[in-house]
Amino acid sequence: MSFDLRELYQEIILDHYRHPRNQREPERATAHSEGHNPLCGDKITVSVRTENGQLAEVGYHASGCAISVASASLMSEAVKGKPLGEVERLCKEFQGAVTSPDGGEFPEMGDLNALAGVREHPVRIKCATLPWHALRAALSGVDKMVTTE
Amino acid sequence: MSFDLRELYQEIILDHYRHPRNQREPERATAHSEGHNPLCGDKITVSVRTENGQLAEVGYHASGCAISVASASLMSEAVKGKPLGEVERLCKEFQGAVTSPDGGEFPEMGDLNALAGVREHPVRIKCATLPWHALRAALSGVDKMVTTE
Amino acid sequence: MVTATSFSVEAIRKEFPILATRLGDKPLVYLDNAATAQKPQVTLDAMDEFWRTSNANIHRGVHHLSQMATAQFDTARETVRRFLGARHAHECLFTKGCTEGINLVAQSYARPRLKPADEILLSTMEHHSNIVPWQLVAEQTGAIVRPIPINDDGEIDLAAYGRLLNERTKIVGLVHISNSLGTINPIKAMIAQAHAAGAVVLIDGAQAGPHLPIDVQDLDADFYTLSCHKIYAPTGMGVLYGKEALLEAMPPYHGGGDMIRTVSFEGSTFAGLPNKFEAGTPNVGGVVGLGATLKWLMALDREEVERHEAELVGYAETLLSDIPGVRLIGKARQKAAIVSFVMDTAHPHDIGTVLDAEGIAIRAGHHCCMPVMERLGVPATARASFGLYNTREEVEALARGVQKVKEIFG
Amino acid sequence: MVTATSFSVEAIRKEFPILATRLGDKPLVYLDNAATAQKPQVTLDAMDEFWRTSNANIHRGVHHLSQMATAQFDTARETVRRFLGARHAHECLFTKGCTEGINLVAQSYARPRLKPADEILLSTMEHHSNIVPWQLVAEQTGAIVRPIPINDDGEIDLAAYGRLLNERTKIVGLVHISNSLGTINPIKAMIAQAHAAGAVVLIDGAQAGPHLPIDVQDLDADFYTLSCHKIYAPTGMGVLYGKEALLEAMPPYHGGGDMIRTVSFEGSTFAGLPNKFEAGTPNVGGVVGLGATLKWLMALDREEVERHEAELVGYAETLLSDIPGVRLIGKARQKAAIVSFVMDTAHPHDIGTVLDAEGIAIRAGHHCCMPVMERLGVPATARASFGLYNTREEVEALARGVQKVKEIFG
Ligand SMILES: Cc1ncc(COP(=O)(O)O)c(C=O)c1O
Ligand SMILES: Cc1ncc(COP(=O)(O)O)c(C=O)c1O
Repeated sequence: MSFDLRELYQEIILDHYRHPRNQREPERATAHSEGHNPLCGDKITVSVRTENGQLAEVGYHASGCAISVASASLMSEAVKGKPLGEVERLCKEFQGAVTSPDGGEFPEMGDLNALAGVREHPVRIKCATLPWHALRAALSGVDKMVTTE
Repeated sequence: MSFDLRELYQEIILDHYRHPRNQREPERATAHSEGHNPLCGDKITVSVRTENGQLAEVGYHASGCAISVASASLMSEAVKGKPLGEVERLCKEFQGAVTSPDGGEFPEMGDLNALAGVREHPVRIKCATLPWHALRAALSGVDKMVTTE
Repeated sequence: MVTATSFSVEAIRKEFPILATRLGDKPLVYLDNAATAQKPQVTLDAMDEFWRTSNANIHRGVHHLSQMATAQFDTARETVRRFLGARHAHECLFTKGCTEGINLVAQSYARPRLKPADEILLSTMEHHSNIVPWQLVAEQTGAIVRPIPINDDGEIDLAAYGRLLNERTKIVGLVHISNSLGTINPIKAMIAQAHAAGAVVLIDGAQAGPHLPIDVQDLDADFYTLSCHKIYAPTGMGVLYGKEALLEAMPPYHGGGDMIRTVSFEGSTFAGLPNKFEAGTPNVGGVVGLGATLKWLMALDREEVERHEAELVGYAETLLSDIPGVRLIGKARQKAAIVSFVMDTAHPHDIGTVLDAEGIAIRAGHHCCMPVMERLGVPATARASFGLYNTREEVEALARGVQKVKEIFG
Repeated sequence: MVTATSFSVEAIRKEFPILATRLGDKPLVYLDNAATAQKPQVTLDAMDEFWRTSNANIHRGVHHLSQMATAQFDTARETVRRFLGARHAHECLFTKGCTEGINLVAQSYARPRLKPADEILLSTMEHHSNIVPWQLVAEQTGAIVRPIPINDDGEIDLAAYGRLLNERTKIVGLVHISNSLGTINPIKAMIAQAHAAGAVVLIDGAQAGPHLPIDVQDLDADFYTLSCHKIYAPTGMGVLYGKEALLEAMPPYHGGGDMIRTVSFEGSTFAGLPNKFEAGTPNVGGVVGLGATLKWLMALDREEVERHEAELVGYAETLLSDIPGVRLIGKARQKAAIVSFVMDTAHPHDIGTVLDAEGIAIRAGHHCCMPVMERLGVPATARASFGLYNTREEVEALARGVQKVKEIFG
């Protein structure tokens, strides 16, 4: 039980939690999606504007724990302005990395590596993946309401 | 567990089981009642003719185990022709006697004493009391269907 | 007579503490397995361990115990999935018993769909648990319950079944193994016929669970229910398997915690499978015990278990039918684990009492199957039902006990 | 500070094996009792003993084990009767949980009776288990669910309640003790008011069971539900108390074995109480454990237990409100065993994780009470809930843990 909480709550996480980047509704958003973690009450709305196969803008409104808010904020920085194919690849890579059983190497993903600590906290993994679920849902335009039951 | 089954299945019980007395529908019956033990499927119909405050005639049709059939048969002999008040008293006395916890003295009740052995077999007590329930129901004229759930 | 089998009943018996019981000077001979089975040590240990080390409420907890409890609970559901051969674990719902599973289907699947004059077919050998829920829903909807007849041997009349199926048939309810007669019904073929007629089939697998390997996908069953306490697991649990598409199309059954997505006084939205059907705190400790039990059972050579049980049935039928005045009830060609009988001179209830005095536990009565008793013209039967731990010596004790009944009743 | 009480929490703790758990180098501090309580040795022993010596199906067996099992089962029901102060044991029905009990009343009592525009009043602080079943039945019948407002302290607005009651009010559902706030509601007076308006009242006693002596006759409750796993008993059981006359007038809930008198394909007749509502094999082993648990609990000096728990709550409130940035949620004058709070800088979920690292188990979330969260303007709370085995030292550990949260989150 004795684990280092600093591993989970790294400064970069706390910083993004306190000062979430891109927390706004983008202008002329082309799609929205709502994500919900009924187990802890986390809620996030992700809005996107796609242009010429690029994720021109991404914004969100997140109400939740440090992990989910920081994950949303870090995500927005990581995907903004990227080609949609790359965004999709990134989403998959990140979701795969945090849900893989602890022990394996976490891929090099820049600031997102700050979220590697959640792998040691199985119940918190859903907090970290919720914004990414919502982003993919917004981009796929199919399922406008996702949950992490 | 080792108890004497001969105590339960006395000759008199087996005799009444094989040759039930008064197993018929009395002429000009004034009331009927059906008794049912859903746990083992025992069924009995009791019919009576009352005249001038007397139980002039009692008959039944019993389908069930040795204990319930013998009890019906012994009952019919014990109550036939008796004043209704005495029948009621007898019913109460018998039902009280067989349901009282084992160990107490069984009252002197003639042939009915052959049924004293059921007190050592709690699940069989309902078999012994079923016909008596049905008789009282027929006499009270209220509840035409009784069970021993 | 020694049988050459690597399945060791002596070793198995040691795993069940209650089997060492002595009743007075007699060893307990437990032949009431169709009513409920005894529990192996591995099950008792798993539960005890759970209460002592991991007990917590599941799913909503961030703390260590809750995570342990949740992991064990989810693992047990995966074990159930394997036991049934289901495609998804979330198709396997925990209920409080086989009976609740059938009622859930009747109320949540059938009630909103059935229209007046729609038909529900049930075999005459169904347990009350697979009759009364349908009578209740028939009354609520105007649908009609029709019995599928059986023959004198206690087998479903397949020709009559074929004739009864028609475009108004919406539901067919069939017992996999009859608890009163031991008949194994040809459910795979019957399911295919029902599907061809456009009906949905619920299989009552209460008695199949302990005796046969089950593969719901191979059977193509729409719904399949288990009674866990009959599969050597604790009381208070059943499993309802349902095909994903059917379960998803059904409204929730109970409202409450864990089955919701959002709740407000303006309206609520519901969770996905399996949660939608599992409102409230589940039987976490029991489910952990169930998981341990099924793992243990699946690790045995189930073909040898089947063979062993079939041998017990055959031996019991031989010994009992050799006794004059004994008549076997239920002579299906396909039978499992159950021997029902009556005697000329003694009522089943009395047979039960005499055997009890010998330390032998059987059941006497209608076995919650009044229609089949009515059909076969008996008010009740005496029923010996076997588990994997029963022995040939116990079958012989049963036969000696029946001789004792004859001594008393002639 | 030493309190002069003969109730020895140290002795009590020894009766709960799990409380000796260490999580790494920290002792387990279990403060999630409102979710589920831990089980005393006496309960584990009673169940283990049952499985090893008496396991059998009940009610229909002539044999020795079945008689032992039946006797123990019936004795447990009588113990439940005493625990609730009910007039008759058959007014106390075993369900699979508190949630099922409420659904049973909604479906079997309310559904056949409710007409369009009839009203169901529920307090805003109800658990989802006492909201969603009524929403489902409202949808089925056209009845309307109306919330009874609460004030900022988390107390029911009694004036508003009086105004809401009217001749269309058919059912009032009230939680005895709120699981999210700890509020003890003045249910006796509220029941009397509801009766005066002609309504029937269901009390959700899930949280009251472990903390208050209950007397359903004194309260004059029409229905009262318990969640057994919260009263130190095993999972998989609830109790539904109902007044005899109400239960008798209700149609059966589940169809199946044991709840019938006769079954035929022409129609079936039903058994009396309690069997009519207990179709199928009950959780015999669990009920035996429940009986042992309630006996044990009733043998304690319950006033001292109440005093001990009240002291823990008071101490926790004092220590927590001394920490800057901590805000208590729920400040009712009458409170029991539960302390909910939020922090300026940390989300409840993060509070839970940090405390977990200290070995302290609390719950974070909406506690299945979304409407009360909405009403009080918080998305979630951190909740510490006490059992009779908790200590002042554990409250101090909680406060130190919250300090740790502040160290991380500022
Ligand atoms: C107030 C209240 N009502 C109902 C319930 C539901 O109880 P169960 O989950 O045992 O059915 C709970 C427990 O979560 C509760 O706290
Ligand atoms: C064939 C069959 N169906 C259903 C049931 C009901 O199972 P339970 O009582 O566990 O709900 C039984 C057990 O009695 C059974 O034998």
